[in-house]
Amino acid sequence: MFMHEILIAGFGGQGVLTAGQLLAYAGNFEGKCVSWVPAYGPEQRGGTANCSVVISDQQIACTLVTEPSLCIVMNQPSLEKFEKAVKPGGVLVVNTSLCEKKATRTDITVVNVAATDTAIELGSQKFANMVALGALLGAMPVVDIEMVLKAMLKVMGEDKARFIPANREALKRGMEAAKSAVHA
Amino acid sequence: MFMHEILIAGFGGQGVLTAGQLLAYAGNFEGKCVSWVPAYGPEQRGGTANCSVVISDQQIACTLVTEPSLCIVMNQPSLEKFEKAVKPGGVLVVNTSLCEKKATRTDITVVNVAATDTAIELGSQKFANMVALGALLGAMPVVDIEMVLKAMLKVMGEDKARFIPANREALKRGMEAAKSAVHA
Amino acid sequence: MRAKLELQENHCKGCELCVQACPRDVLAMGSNINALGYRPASIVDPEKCTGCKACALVCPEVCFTIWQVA
Amino acid sequence: MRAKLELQENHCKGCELCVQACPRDVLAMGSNINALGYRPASIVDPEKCTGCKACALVCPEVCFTIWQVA
Amino acid sequence: MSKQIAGKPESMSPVVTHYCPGCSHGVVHRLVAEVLDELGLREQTVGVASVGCSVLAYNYFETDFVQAPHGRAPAVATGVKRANPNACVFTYQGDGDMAAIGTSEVIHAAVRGEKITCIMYNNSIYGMTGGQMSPTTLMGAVTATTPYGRGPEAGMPYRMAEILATTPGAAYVARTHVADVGNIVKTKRAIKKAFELQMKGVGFTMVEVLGNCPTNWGLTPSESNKYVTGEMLPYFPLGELKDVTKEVPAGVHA
Amino acid sequence: MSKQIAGKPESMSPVVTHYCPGCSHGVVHRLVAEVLDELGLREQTVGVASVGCSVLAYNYFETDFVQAPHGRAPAVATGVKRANPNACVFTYQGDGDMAAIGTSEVIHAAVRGEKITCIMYNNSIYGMTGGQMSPTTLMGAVTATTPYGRGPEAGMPYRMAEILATTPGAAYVARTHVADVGNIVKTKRAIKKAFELQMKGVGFTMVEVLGNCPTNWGLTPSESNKYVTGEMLPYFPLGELKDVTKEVPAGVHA
Amino acid sequence: MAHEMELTMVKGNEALGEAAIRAGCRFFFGYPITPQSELPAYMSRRMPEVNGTYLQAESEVAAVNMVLGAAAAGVRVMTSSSSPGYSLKQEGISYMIGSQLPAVVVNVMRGGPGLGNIQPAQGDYWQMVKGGGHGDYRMISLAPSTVQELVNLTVQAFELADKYQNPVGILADGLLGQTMEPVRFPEIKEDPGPHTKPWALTGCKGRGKRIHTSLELSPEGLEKHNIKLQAKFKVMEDEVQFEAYKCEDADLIVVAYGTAARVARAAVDAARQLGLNVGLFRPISLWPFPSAALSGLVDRGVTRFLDVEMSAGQMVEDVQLAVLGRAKVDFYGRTGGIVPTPREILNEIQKVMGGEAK
Amino acid sequence: MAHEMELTMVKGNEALGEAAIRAGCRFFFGYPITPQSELPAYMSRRMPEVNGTYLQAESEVAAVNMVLGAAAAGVRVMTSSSSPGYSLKQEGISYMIGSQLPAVVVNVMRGGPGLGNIQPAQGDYWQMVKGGGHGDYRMISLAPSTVQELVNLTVQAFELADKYQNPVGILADGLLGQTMEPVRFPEIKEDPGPHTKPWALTGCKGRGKRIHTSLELSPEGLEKHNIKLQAKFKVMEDEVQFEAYKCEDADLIVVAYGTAARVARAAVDAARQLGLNVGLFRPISLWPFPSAALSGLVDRGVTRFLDVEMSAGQMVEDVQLAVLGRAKVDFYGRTGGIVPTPREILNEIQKVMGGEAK
Ligand SMILES: Cc1ncc(C[n+]2csc(CCOP(=O)(O)OP(=O)(O)O)c2C)c(N)n1
Ligand SMILES: Cc1ncc(C[n+]2csc(CCOP(=O)(O)OP(=O)(O)O)c2C)c(N)n1
Ligand code: SF4
Ligand code: SF4
Ligand code: SF4
Ligand code: SF4
Ligand code: SF4
Ligand code: SF4
Ligand SMILES: [Mg+2]
Ligand SMILES: [Mg+2]
Repeated sequence: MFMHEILIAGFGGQGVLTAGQLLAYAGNFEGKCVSWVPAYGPEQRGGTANCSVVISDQQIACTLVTEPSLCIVMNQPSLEKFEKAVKPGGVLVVNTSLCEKKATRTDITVVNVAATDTAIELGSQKFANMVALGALLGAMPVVDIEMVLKAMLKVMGEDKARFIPANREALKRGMEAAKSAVHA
Repeated sequence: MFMHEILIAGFGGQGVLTAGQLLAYAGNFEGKCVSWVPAYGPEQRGGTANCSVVISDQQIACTLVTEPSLCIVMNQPSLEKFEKAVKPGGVLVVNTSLCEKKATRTDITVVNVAATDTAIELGSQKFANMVALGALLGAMPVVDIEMVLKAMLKVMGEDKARFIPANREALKRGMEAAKSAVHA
Repeated sequence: MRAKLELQENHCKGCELCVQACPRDVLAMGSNINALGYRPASIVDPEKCTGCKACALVCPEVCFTIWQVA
Repeated sequence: MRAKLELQENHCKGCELCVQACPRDVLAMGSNINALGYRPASIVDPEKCTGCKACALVCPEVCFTIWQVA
Repeated sequence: MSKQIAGKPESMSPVVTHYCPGCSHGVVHRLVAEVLDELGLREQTVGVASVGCSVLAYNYFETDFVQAPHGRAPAVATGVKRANPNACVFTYQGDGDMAAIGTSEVIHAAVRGEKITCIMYNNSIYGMTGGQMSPTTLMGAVTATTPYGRGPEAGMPYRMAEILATTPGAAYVARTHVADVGNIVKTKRAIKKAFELQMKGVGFTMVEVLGNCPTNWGLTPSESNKYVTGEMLPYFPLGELKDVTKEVPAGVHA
Repeated sequence: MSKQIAGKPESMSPVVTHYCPGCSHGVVHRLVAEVLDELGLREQTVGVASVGCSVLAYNYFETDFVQAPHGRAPAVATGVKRANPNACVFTYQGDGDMAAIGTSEVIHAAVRGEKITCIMYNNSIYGMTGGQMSPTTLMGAVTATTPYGRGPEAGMPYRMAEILATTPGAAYVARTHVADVGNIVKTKRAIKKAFELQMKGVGFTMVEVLGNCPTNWGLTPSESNKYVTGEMLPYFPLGELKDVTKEVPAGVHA
Repeated sequence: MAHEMELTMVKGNEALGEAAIRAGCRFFFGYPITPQSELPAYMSRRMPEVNGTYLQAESEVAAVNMVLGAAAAGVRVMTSSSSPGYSLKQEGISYMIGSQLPAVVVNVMRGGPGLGNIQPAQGDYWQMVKGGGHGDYRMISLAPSTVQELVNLTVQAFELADKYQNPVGILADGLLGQTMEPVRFPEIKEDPGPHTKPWALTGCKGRGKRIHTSLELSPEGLEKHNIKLQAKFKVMEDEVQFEAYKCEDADLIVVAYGTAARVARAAVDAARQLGLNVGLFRPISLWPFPSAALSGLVDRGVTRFLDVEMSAGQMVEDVQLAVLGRAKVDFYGRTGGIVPTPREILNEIQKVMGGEAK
Repeated sequence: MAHEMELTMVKGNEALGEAAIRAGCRFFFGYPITPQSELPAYMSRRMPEVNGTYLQAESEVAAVNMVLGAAAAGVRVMTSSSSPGYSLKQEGISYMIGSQLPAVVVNVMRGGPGLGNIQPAQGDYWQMVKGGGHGDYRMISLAPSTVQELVNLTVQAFELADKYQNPVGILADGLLGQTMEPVRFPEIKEDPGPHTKPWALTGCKGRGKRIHTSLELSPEGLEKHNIKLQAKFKVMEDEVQFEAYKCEDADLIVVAYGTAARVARAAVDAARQLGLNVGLFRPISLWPFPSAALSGLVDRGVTRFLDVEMSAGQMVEDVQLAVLGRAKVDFYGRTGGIVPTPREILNEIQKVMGGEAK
């Protein structure tokens, strides 16, 4: 059974909702059942935000992910909140650029990636979500990255095609980081 | 068992509500259980109005009277509406001044009294309700008329004492009419 | 101008406004009681009516119909 | 008039309004990120501060405390 | 040869109303009906009845009608008019209905410039429920809920037409009264203008008509009309408070 | 020797707000708190929070507080003040809260002359729910529910302060803005006057403060302040729309 | 009027008002609606006499929110309305319960749905008892059937509201509100006052600030709040009240409340005279519903119930929930403002019992 | 967006809007509230494209009354809100039912009571199903559990509303409203139009006048009206809908609706993998409640039910009423916006079944 429950969390504005949508669309393109649910903290902007993505070859039961098999945390508060929720054997991608502490669990695969720093290297903080997503897909190839890029055009509009190369690069840089992952 | 269910009906402004209240107060003065409930038609003024009075030596069950043992109808529409509701063996007082037709039931005591005309003779249409009430008490002495007059002071205020004699007269004229009543 | 006047007494509520409004004393309150329980207005002096419509304008029950007779 | 200035960086949301409001370039945006996830303003040239309070007036998070030094 | 010059308008039903003797609600109904007749609108009109003595208005007009919850007639009328922009839509409300519970609905209908006509019958009292204070009750007036006279703790009476006139969406707002023959004629003129402007699509239109409530004021019909002219008029000035067709076009100075 | 000339007022809690970076809600909170400090009212104040971005205002003031249903803060404040006439009672509401769903409550609080102070933060948008049109949204403005720009079918923006100023019970009604240093100072002055008149028992007081919403306008904080001064000001004129303490006494001609 | 301790003739609606004042209530916020209009009218007259406040709100929505404010300030406060007006108070009631604020809310029911009419009815049982508002909440709801009981329960309602920091409902109907009967009032009492309420918003002089809110952004926090509320509701379940009349040996028990119960009592008496073993079970607290007592009657051997309401059948579900199939539950209802007569109910009793005999 | 017939990824709230448009709805009156705000936003974008009307009302009270007006004029019309806002619509809904006017009313539930929070919850079941408003009334209430079902039921809702001249409710929750999933929309349809409704207020040209009112002053007349309404509700009871999943051989049946049911399905699957004979019974129409079907399961031998809700327990009473003591009904609920996890429900299943084994 193909079934991934993914949670992507961070500050609002870090693109965590978009990253999740891209995953869901990509899964949809690949013929899977998918769902995506956003969640926001009480803050109006810059507060916490996260999204649940489920990709499965069967009808999806619960669209809200509370115990992710795959998880990306883009900042320290999210790491603190969600590290313990990851299913044993699951994958946790940590944006080390914005996390002072490290993940401590040993029963999961932890992928450390300096997503924000890498993104800045690539020209803009905005790519951090794609770097982290790349890292996730490096550790667990849930969908093909070309599908993620195709999804980008769908979500953001065809006129954003010029950003594809940079995003592809960001995804790749993330995937590389996954190679050095700490396996459970 | 002492138990009277009384319904007094007419146009608004004919004093039917007041007549009922006086009965209820009088019953209360005599140590009975009493209740009084007004009811109005959809009209704002001059429409139909009626009230239910129950006087009993036991706890009162239903305060709304739908099948009166004693009934006063002050006008034609009320006669048409309530004649059929009177309990067999009951009393129906009809204000003939304002009823073109006659009551037809034979299983009840019908007291015909030209209450409005008599009242005008006494100086004001306003006494019509007291004439009719007198007729009722003539046919069935539910309460003492002195109690009714005492109730008047209670309801209308002590300063209305000067109207007592005229009202006593109205009640008496009504009681006389009851002598000619058609008994069931 | 002469006018013909009709008053629908069975709709009248005896408010007296028409009587008070009529400048020519065409109308007066009756002494009978109608089916609604009111003493209706009535036309007592139809010949005097000028068709000024004051009665019709103030009557809340639209009891008046007036024709101008040429 | 000289003034002493304190800026509570951990409450700062990096809106830059204070920096834009300061007539003396006492303030600038920092490059660090605070615990709230923002790049806070910081005091770069405290000596220049006149205590005009513009920064304090515009700051939505009441990050500034200012003392007038006699 | 004779020509009918007064009588029941076609837009009125041939029935007796439930109003108290001498109550001017019937007069205002007739004026609205005459206007509908004269403008040929009867067959495209949807009336909205409110909650108050005039709740049964639908029985007295020969037009389609819907009865709205207390105060909400302008919102209901908005729904009707938006669904059927060709319809002539009017509300008939009391002062309690419009100026108390319905404050929000009428103001926002005006703000939006809904192409409807709202008639408010202002008798400065809640007639139907037995004579309680309304927001338009005069200072010092004794009502069922101001037994010692309306005092300052209840505030000062509220002028609905003036407030509506301040809204940009209002095309026509007038206050009239129906306590004498001349003003009945003027009221009809105002109502006619309101319906005309509605049908021209100019904007929101409203006529506040000062009327009596002999029953709850405890006055005879003719005394109650004197209360309207003697007591209400000084506080509720008559006039066309807003008429966009009369406003001087921008740039043109008179 | 040094004297503190700026800092957190005692009436404000020592916490970070949940407001977006650059949002002026925080500025207006601080001004209210400073006024409470300066008038020595903190310990007798009951604040009424509304529903909108400022729903959590109770976390930011060091005073008693009650949170009211959307739009009903002036009714809740009426209850508090009537129960405790010595209290200083204020509401803090958004434009959606006061000018849309709360129209009736604020107008009638003003009509009654309730001795309360209502602060309306007018950012011409529903901030908390994600940037929908509010009654004060400018014509043509694109919002979540006017994707093609606010058009005539939604009517023209509504001027709350002007309407409240027409009510007899209002003692003080002002409109200010907080988009620059000078006007922040003026806003404080208006708020102070409102609280002073409340405590003197003169009547209903209200200050409409034009403020930004960088998030839902999609602007930076400083751009958003320019929108306030450049776009909102022309439609929402500043000033003291009503001040009974300034009104010329009857009979005295200036 | 009605200030003495002796038996006085008073209309239900006015008795309710006087009882509230006797209970220490000095604040009333309302909006006129028939058939409860005598209550605000009475309050407008009486409140100034006792230094209290009568304020006519511009709407029911405003009224319930004024109540919320006054309750937060720590005073005893009441509002009242009738069916359509009561519907408009649902949001406010939900807020008061969420914010744990006490008040007494009265619904003098009339015929529905919609504008309906102003005649007595019982069609708002669900609205009052299950919660017409949103969210999980409970409110003690008391249903008097005589004017004297209306007085007694109104006084109780204020005590219960303060005890649980929760609104308490009085569910009457147009007939009870309009009925004038002799009643005896308790001694007049002052409001215990905000200083007796350690949560009242009185200004934070000499203490930390106090907050009343029903907002709790985190699901965990809001669930915790709900658990606390539910625990309180659990305790409130002990406030159950009912009357069992001639139930000891009854084969059939009529279940009815308020006015319907009063009529049913006459029917039960009549049935007894015909030799039928019939009793009346009258819930006084509609919530908490006297389920255990009803269930106890089944344990004792009762196999049939006849639920009588002035509605199309609402409380009947609570009766069924109480007996859970262990006894047959029949229903008889009148709607539109019609009060059933004792005779009609007797007919139903005979029908049901006759049916059983077969 | 989302105009094609193919599978499209859409958020629940937007799917609801598109489905309404596909069903011929061209009028939407609403007031923003989280978590349904995407729906009005979507309508404001889409309605102009289909010559429809989106109007943002000044309040929920105004919105529901605009709906009443548009419904009276004979068009398909919808409003939507979330818990506190839905409470404010109670009077209007009661009026629409009393006046027999069709519309679709949506409640995307959030945590309560009071302001609560914006997280998904199911605490408004009673408000929606028993009637938050006054008077005796019934309204078909549909509870989708996936975005596709939300689409299908919304289309149905418009048909049912017109069929019965009665509002129809959609009861969703914040999670469903926020969830984006692929869905397939039906073909777009025009509003059948006022001319298909022999009661629509279109102006009385060429016919007698038409009136919509819920007022009926005489008790006899109002009772007659109620009898007519109740007869209609009786017919509406046939519109019952439910899903029975793995119920054929189940020993324990989980009963849940909407989002809770979706989670419960996963728990049922997990239980099956553990060899436990568990099924899921999912009411789709909350009213009419599928009582007969549940009762049928008891006939078949089921002795235990586990009712799961995102509330403190509301639908559970309807489950009990359906089985009337013939089977044990347990309850598991989370409140405050917490969605139970499949694991939690599985735990409950095991607890209940373990308890039985003992
Ligand atoms: C929601 C609601 N609240 C209150 C009422 C009771 N009510 C009926 S009419 C009315 C006031 C009517 O006064 P007004 O609008 O001035 O009309 P009038 O009777 O004076 O013509 C009230 C409060 C109601 N029916 N519905
Ligand atoms: C009865 C009700 N309706 C709607 C909402 C949703 N709601 C919350 S805040 C808000 C609008 C806030 O806008 P505004 O008052 O302008 O405050 P801002 O957020 O812009 O400061 C709305 C509609 C609600 N909570 N309750
Ligand atoms: S038309 Fe004029 S003159 Fe004739 S009756 Fe009427 S008021 Fe009198
Ligand atoms: S005005 Fe009309 S109702 Fe009044 S008395 Fe004259 S005819 Fe009768
Ligand atoms: S007080 Fe004035 S000079 Fe000093 S930092 Fe602030 S704005 Fe600059
Ligand atoms: S104004 Fe305040 S919040 Fe904004 S950058 Fe300056 S210190 Fe930070
Ligand atoms: S109560 Fe007043 S307003 Fe109502 S019908 Fe009677 S007189 Fe007219
Ligand atoms: S959404 Fe707008 S009003 Fe709300 S906190 Fe953010 S910037 Fe301020
Ligand atoms: Mg009035
Ligand atoms: Mg705003």
